[in-house]
Amino acid sequence: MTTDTVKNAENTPDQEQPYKELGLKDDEYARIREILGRRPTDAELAMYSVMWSEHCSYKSSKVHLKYFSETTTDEMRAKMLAGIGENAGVVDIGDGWAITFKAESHNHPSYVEPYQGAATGVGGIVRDILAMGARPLAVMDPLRFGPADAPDTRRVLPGIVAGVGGYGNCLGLPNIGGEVVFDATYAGNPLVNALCVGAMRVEDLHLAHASGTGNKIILYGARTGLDGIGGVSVLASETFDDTAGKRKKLPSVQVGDPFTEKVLIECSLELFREKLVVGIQDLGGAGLSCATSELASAGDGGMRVYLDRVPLRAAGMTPAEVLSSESQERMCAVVRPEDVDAFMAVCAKWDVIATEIGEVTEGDRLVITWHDEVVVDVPPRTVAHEGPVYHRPIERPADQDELRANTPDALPRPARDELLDLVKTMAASPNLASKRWVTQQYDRYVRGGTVLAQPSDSGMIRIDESTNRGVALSTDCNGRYTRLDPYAGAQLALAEAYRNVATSGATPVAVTNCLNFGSPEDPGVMWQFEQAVKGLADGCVALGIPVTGGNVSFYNQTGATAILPTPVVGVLGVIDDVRRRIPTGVGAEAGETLLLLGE
Amino acid sequence: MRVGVITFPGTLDDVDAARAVKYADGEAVPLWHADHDLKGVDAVIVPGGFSYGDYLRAGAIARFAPVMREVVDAAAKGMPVLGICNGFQVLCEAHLLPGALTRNDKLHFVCRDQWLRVENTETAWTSRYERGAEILVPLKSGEGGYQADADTLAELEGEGRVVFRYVGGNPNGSRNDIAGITSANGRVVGLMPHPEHAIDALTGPTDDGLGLFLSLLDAVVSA
Amino acid sequence: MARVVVDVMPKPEILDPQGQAVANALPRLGFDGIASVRQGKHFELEVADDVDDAALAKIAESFLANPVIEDWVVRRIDA
Amino acid sequence: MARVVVDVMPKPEILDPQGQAVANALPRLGFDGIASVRQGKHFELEVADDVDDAALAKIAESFLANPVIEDWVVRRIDA
Ligand SMILES: Nc1ncnc2c1ncn2[C@@H]1O[C@H](COP(=O)(O)OP(=O)(O)O)[C@@H](O)[C@H]1O
Repeated sequence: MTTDTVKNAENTPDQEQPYKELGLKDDEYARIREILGRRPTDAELAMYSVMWSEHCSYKSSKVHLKYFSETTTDEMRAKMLAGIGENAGVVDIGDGWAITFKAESHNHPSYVEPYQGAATGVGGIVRDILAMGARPLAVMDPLRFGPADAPDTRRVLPGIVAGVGGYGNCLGLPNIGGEVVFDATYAGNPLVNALCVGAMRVEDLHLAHASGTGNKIILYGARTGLDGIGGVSVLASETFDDTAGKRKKLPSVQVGDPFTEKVLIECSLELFREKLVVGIQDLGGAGLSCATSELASAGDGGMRVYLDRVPLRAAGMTPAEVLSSESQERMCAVVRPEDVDAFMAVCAKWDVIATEIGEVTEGDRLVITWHDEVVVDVPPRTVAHEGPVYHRPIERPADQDELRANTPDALPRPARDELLDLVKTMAASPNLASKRWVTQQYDRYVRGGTVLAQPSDSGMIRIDESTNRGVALSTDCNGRYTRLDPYAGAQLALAEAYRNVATSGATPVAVTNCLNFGSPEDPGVMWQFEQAVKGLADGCVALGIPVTGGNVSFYNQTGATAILPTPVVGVLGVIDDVRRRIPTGVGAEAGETLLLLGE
Repeated sequence: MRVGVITFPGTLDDVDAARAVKYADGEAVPLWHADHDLKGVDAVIVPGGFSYGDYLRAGAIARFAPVMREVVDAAAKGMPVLGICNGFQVLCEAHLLPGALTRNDKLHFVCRDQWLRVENTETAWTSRYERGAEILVPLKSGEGGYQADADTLAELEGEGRVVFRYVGGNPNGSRNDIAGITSANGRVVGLMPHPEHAIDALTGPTDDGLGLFLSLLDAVVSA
Repeated sequence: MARVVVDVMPKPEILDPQGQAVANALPRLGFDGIASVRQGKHFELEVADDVDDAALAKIAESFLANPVIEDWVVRRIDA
Repeated sequence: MARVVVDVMPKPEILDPQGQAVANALPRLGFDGIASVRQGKHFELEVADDVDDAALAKIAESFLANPVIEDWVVRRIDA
């Protein structure tokens, strides 16, 4: 077995590389060669290909997402401590408290393996929140499924719900809300969006950066295995002939270990408390490729990583595989040399494996070695932030007018005596029926801070037991409205979440989103996306609250049929005394007066 | 009153148990799974959660923790011990209480507000309740089905050692609707539902659960 | 190194909701003729050669199984 | 009636947190010499005599095991 080193790459400039199988276009591959002045090594190719994927690089959405920042005024920004571009948005809620919250999608993995896909979706977003320096406090799970009576929904729904519950319950994070929506377009493409909210003292905000020459890079948490490297295994075929066939069949399924994550959370919080961490990054999609290149490019120096020191779970892994592995429950910290012993002691207390895998260096290169041979030597920004940017064609779908012309005016009006039946039919329809079968599988009480949860309009948690300060959260989206008018549909989602938060007694302060759409290569989908972003951003300006972060999930389609455009919007509100919350529901006491507000 | 609250890796409800102790004017003393002494506490709570991930069987790994050896010794001398949910499972695995807890009959994790009847008010943890009182507290567990052989069940029933019974529907297939039991001397109590989540109507369905912690106060003061 | 298998099953008199759920689902999926299903755990251990049968029995009885509700069988597998 | 056993195990390359937790606990409990533990499921079925091997293989693959992350073995047991 030979390792493809930088030296080897220099000597074999014409070696064919499977960049297409890794999802890179001809011009993208050419650009990598131009950046490096040579062909990339296998390991470099693995890094660039995952980091330049749609999921990591936002190459189709970037030009549109800019609109959020452009429309955010200084006034809207006043309470924002971290915004788009960071792991998660952070807002100042007063009394010295900062709240961080973010949503992320785990749609495709949850279709392939519902339980583990959903479980690791929750695990990933929780580590994002942890990486901001916050204690994760609660989760929410906006879900979309195919028709309730479709055979595959019987496979997908119970698994996803058990996965969200199994992982979240075991972490001790109350589930304070979410959505369950059925529509035929989600049949081969369920949506699993997971939101996590956390709190910290303002001064404890940790941003991901690797500054300070000589500081150590410590990888801690689970061992690294062959999880989720299905794609990269094409690289192994050249060096690993006899096992290549086997490797290629590797599923891109990751298995979660919530117990390890729970311990990782408590261990990390103790490390923060003891001030042993200079910078930190979670390992999610794209694993070490992402963590090392993002940490290095956000710092003020270069970085050196001894990849062979990474503790492995499988024998015979190549450097490309180690870099691409999506093994869960890992974090990467930047630590001052004099703090390394104390850092290791905290990890030992929690039985967490921790390994010094590198250091911050002078200069501006990310250099990764494998048994003393250089396998990666790149400018980290070109991996993490300077990926391709596309201006995808945009076109209003041809059927849009026809769809909009088909209004309820054409439907027969129910007669008076049919109304009761109509109400019963509506109440029994899966989209309006009680969601208790789902929510009963989620722990909403753990840690004793939950003030409102299902079936309330928004979830509410107490942040500070001495002052009773708290936050409320709601996520919403109606994909059918959004299909009819993506601009107004996104605004409706925002308005609904905003109202849900306001009616619980909290003041809305910030917005996150999870934008689920079909293929960006479809001009009609790109039109929906552009409209939805504009609508959401303009709506936020009207309401005076900023979008602090979000997530884009493209390619949600079955064959040529895209899902309903589903821009899930999450609104965060603040309440200075949770005892003044307003529970949902009418009719608690006789003689209540019902008032209708608005038109 | 100093009450030890044990934290194993994977314990979740230790903060809630400690809060409940405080609500009853007690002092909560954190105990770590690797501790070899109980720091002079008057009583111990083994709280809920997923100790060691509940891998293998709920409570199976936790019962071997060093601190549990101390708890077993102290219980033998009459120290009041309360196991809630995962804590109940640990106490069964450690043979401080008979029987075992198995997967819910419907196979799903269940989180709901559950009515319980208090059937024994002679234990260290239930003296503040009236016999037959019905209380509403959260239940949240996936392995809450209480199982024991016929002899053990007959013994528990005959000696009045069923402390709490589910009413308004058995949520998990427990034999005889058993939600909680006690040791022969009434000092060790284990139950699946979570009284520590029902100490304040702001964050729980009721404050019905506070009675356990106030009862302990009486037991410790009178001891 | 020796390979050892330990199978742990719910005692016959103990309710086995998992096995029952499987048994109930099979006819719905079009599989007939399965009279009963019981579900337990299967462990595969790699043990050093000096670990004797007594030690293995101890591990199974005191740890892998809960004798209150479960039976168990230990088998050595020839390599 | 025939007795059939199906053992379902996590694939070797897939993380097995349960087996790992058991393996980590053993030395703490004073049991040494156990190099590795993997945990899976063990099913015992009673099947009618006309259920053939193909049907059993189908049941194992499509229902008892999740082929994305698990391997399985079907064995008939002589009564
Ligand atoms: N997947 C889910 N996870 C957690 N809570 C959920 C989920 N789906 C729905 N809920 C909760 O159930 C309650 C009712 O949901 P829903 O019927 O969708 O209400 P609404 O139509 O008022 O939004 C809400 O509190 C909501 O947060």
